[in-house]
Amino acid sequence: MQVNDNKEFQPLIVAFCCNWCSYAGADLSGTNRLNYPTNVKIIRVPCSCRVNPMFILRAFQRGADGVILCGCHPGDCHYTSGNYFTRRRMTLLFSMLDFLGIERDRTRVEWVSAAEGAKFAATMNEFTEAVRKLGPNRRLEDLRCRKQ
Amino acid sequence: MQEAMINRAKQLLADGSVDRVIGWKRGEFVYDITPAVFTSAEELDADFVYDDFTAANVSKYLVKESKKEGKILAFLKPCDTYSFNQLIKEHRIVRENIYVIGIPGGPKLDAERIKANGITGILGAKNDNGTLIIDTVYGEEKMPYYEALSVKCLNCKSKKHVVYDELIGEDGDILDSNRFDMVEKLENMTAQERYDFWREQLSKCIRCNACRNVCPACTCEKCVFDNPDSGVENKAATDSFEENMFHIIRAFHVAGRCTDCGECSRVCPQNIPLHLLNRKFIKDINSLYGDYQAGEDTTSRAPLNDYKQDDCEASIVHERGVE
Amino acid sequence: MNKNLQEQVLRSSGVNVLKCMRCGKCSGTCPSYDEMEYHPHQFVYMVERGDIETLMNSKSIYKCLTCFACVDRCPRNVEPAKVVEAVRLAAVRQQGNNHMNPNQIPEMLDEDLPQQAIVTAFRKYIK
Amino acid sequence: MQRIGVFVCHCGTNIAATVDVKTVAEALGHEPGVVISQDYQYMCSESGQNLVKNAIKEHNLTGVVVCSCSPRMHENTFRKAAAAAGLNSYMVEIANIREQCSWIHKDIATATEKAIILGKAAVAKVHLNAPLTAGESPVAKRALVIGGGIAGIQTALDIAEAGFDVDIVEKNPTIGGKMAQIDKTFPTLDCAACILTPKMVEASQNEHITIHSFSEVTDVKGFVGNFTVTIKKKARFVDETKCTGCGLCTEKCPMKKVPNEFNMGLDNRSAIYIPFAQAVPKVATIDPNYCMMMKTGKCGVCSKVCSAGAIDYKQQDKFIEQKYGAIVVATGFNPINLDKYDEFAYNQCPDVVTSLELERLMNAAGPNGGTLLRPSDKTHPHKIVFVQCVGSRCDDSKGKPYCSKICCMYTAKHAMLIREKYPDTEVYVFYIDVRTPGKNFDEFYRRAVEQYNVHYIKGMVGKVTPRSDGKIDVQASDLLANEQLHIDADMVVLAAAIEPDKTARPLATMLTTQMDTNDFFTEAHPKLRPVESATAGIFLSGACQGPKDIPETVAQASAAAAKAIGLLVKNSITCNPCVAHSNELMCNGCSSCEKVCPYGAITYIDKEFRMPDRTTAVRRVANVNPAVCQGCGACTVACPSGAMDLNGFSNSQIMAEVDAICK
Repeated sequence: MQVNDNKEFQPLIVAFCCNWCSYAGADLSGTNRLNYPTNVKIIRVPCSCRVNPMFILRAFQRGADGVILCGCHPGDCHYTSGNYFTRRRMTLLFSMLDFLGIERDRTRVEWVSAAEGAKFAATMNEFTEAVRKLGPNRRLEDLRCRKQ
Repeated sequence: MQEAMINRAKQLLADGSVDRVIGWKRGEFVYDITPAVFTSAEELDADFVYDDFTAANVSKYLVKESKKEGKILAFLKPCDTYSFNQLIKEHRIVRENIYVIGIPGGPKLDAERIKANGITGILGAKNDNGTLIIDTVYGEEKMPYYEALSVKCLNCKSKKHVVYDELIGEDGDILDSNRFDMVEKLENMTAQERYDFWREQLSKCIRCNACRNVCPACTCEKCVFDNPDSGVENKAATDSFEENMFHIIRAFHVAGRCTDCGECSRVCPQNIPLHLLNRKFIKDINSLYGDYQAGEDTTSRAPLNDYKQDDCEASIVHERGVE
Repeated sequence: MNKNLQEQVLRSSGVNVLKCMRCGKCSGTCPSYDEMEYHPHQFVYMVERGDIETLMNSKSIYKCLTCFACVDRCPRNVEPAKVVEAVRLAAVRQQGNNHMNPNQIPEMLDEDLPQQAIVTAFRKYIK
Repeated sequence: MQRIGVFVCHCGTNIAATVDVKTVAEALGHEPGVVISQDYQYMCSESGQNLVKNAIKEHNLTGVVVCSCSPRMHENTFRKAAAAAGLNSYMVEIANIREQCSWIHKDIATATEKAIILGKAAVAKVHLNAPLTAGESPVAKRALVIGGGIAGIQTALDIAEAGFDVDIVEKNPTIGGKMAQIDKTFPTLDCAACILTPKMVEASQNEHITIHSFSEVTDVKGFVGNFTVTIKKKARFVDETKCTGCGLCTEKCPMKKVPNEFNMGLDNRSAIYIPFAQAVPKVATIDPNYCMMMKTGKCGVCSKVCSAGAIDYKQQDKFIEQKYGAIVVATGFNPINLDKYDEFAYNQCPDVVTSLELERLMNAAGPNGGTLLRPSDKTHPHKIVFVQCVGSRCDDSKGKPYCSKICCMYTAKHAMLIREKYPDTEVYVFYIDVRTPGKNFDEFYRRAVEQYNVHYIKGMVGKVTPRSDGKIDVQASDLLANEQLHIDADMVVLAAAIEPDKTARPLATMLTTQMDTNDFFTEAHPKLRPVESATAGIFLSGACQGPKDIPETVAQASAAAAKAIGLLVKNSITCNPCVAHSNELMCNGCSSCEKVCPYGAITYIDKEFRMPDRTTAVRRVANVNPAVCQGCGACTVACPSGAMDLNGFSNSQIMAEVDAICK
């Protein structure tokens, strides 16, 4: 459970979830009342392959501290192959961000099925903590968007 | 070489095989050489240049030129043929309208690097056994030949023409280029060092768009940076994020399509080593998905439009290299 | 069960014993089968269980010809001969555990001994 | 500017206990464009829906945001409500403040804050929503079945039964497939021909079924409900309409040394041939590779003896084009090539045979008239060794990674039949596992052991060596006895792995359907949609989808037929409006989108554009077929210029959500 301590840094986490597996997995963790921090805000997309690298950069620009992308497990994509493309795209994008010196723990891809409510919650807890440790995103932010 | 090229171009124009010729002509200075289209023997005799300063890749110009009426003759250096093939693969140029003559490539000289040695007023230059003898308005100057070479030629990947209708001179081989050495060096730095390195480099960017405009992979009908609906449109970088974003998106857009021709770094007025971003993608693609050279052929699937069921997970980024 | 030995055998052989589906084709194919106390498929299974010392103490490790028939025919690419070799290596690497002295070899040679067996035998006498 | 209504649901206390719904409604009421913001006990109830409907009418709303449970729960409910009130149903967005907020958070202040942010994101998205209309596309009332084995025949019969026209395309001169070659069927031991041939005849006589034998599919265009297929009718040099199937030509043909494919090359046929007596259509075919007339121009015997005048040496391949609403793939399987398994001596010794060859050797219509004789010297074998899992369950480099599923049962069948007919024959079966999950299957296997005394040995054959005395030395392990065996066998039968027919891969490309690495067609969902391919309108029947025995194949064939009928009964299909579309002005025509589209929904057209200087230019641009597109969005990211966008999840909508969340 999240302790709303003002002193503690509260990262903003944007989670892109595919409609068929991960969004349903997120719903399941809700149905099972498995807590994860309010820091996580989910955006629904039809498939993980709908997520353009530009969306991820946009999130960082606007003040997100971490971005996580969730999709069906490889081989289980509702659209048969979408997540395979996602995997290559995100591997290369994250590698590039790492190459530019952006903290690698700010980005993540996780495969969460519609049955893995517990995994969804655990992943979000873990990821939020990892980003919290990194502190605010400074290396990839737009100063005009910085919150006062 | 220049002579042979002009003669052959004149022949082809005369017998009606081609209607235009794309080559190069001199600008204000001897080293200021830009692509140009010639339509007559007279124009060729007057202006056609091919020398050690002629580095520009004319492939991209063919996107527009090949769609015009009639046939055009293009002289392509080995590195240019890769870009040419890639453009064919993406249906951006009309192959039937182009007659390709493969010509020997570099190494080419970089006037900026000569000037960096304090040598100005350049009138000409030639290599004499590793020493570059430069004729200037102030007399003769010397410098090590190697230090005057264009960065894009230092790690030349191939002397082989992957496409041509005829060749002038001999064809070469694919080279062992060590072109990933610098990428590797950066990979072995800490994240903070890398961040500092790129901040220093990218903060020099003045958003002149030269890299984009010269890039043979950047031929979009409308660039996302010019499109108000794309969400990333911007004309001038107002802060560090936008400097980064422009270059990340540009590199990502050409990932798997970049042939590593090196034009981006060559034309950058701020000398930002932009090719390192592209090479990082190429290196990743090679090591994660198998060797792939964009433009080597016209049929293979681009790595980002392809997948294998047992591809590595994105978490590999977290597991390797230096944090 | 000796974890260290098992680890060593798995590493030096490079074999993933878990790929074995226990079909026994290796033993069906082995020309030295009748000479061996433990047979190729048993090697794989016993290494999987970590029962390495039993194998090291068995003469079987010196009976394998390293003919690689089992490696060639294993449907699952388990490569039993490499496991046998690795166990043999584990034994050979222990001081004073030499199977025999090279001087003994000439008198053992006979017409029927496969060439390959002689060649293979030499690998057993390091130190 | 949109006029947006926000409706915050309490869901009893499910939401209201953790999220201060009044505050949420209040906060969202201040968002730009929001003209009304209300909260209610149960928004999904009749009265809750009426609240939404009335607000739409009263306030002239152009967009609706419902803050409630997951859209997977009630998105449709509210879309219908909006439509009932005259608002386009795609102008509704849901903010999930139950599953993804109230149920997982405990602190009211932060949960409320998050609910407001989720609401704001939904409002931001609705601002960019555009009304979408689901398109309709007509359905051609005809089905195509590719493959005329038992799977294809059953599917065609079932579709025809429902009153729809069906075409069967079979690449061989006759339908029947593998089942026609099989002698007896497990676990009942009834004769395969006795149950198959009536079905073949039924298919040929059904007024709704057209059989294109000796034909291939060469091109497929179009999409669900509207496929245009080109079928090549290969020249058989015999006029199908004239030939009576009397067989006189086959008797008189002087060229009689052609390996007979139907009998697995174990005997010969003539150059003009009818594959077997019950072939459908019963029409002769000339094999141009052997026909003297075709090769040398000298002969013409068949033409002379044919009283129907059916022989036509000049016949050409014919192409026909036909429209179909649904396509069923039933391309079946083949045993694998055993060339690389040297240890079994299949290529050295004629008495080492595959199980399918054994079927022919034992069949009354086979090369030996049903008496089991060794191919080499035509003597009775007295000791027969069966080897299981030849090329199945292998590492990828050694064979097929999967279990071929049917071998355990047919081997038990063979063993039993041999012991029944020739009790003096000893039969050994080397097995790794005996896999008999099926109705009456294990009982069948036990009968082989207990009643027929078949020797089942747990172990594998390592080496098969033909000996000079005509015997075959079989060296194998007996794992349970812990010994190595040598059996001096008279015959060895290999249960070769089965693989999809080689024509399946190019066909999959034409159909833009997915295949796995083994070239089996991939079903749309492994559990819930096992007979549909991921491409709409393409269905899978039989072993092309995975190894199957006859009952399973027939079951799947009927299931595929049911799915196809379900499509054909519709006059038109409603398309999902949340599909991709390309902005032609920005499209580069680079083919990136086409490469990542799993459905083949994208094609390219050359289109003329007016240029600013009043000239025209022709450019190659992408064109999305909305009836085929399923809306995954893979193309939108592959597109370098951003010309490709997705209805309902557009670039600007998703970025607006990002912005709202990060604000």
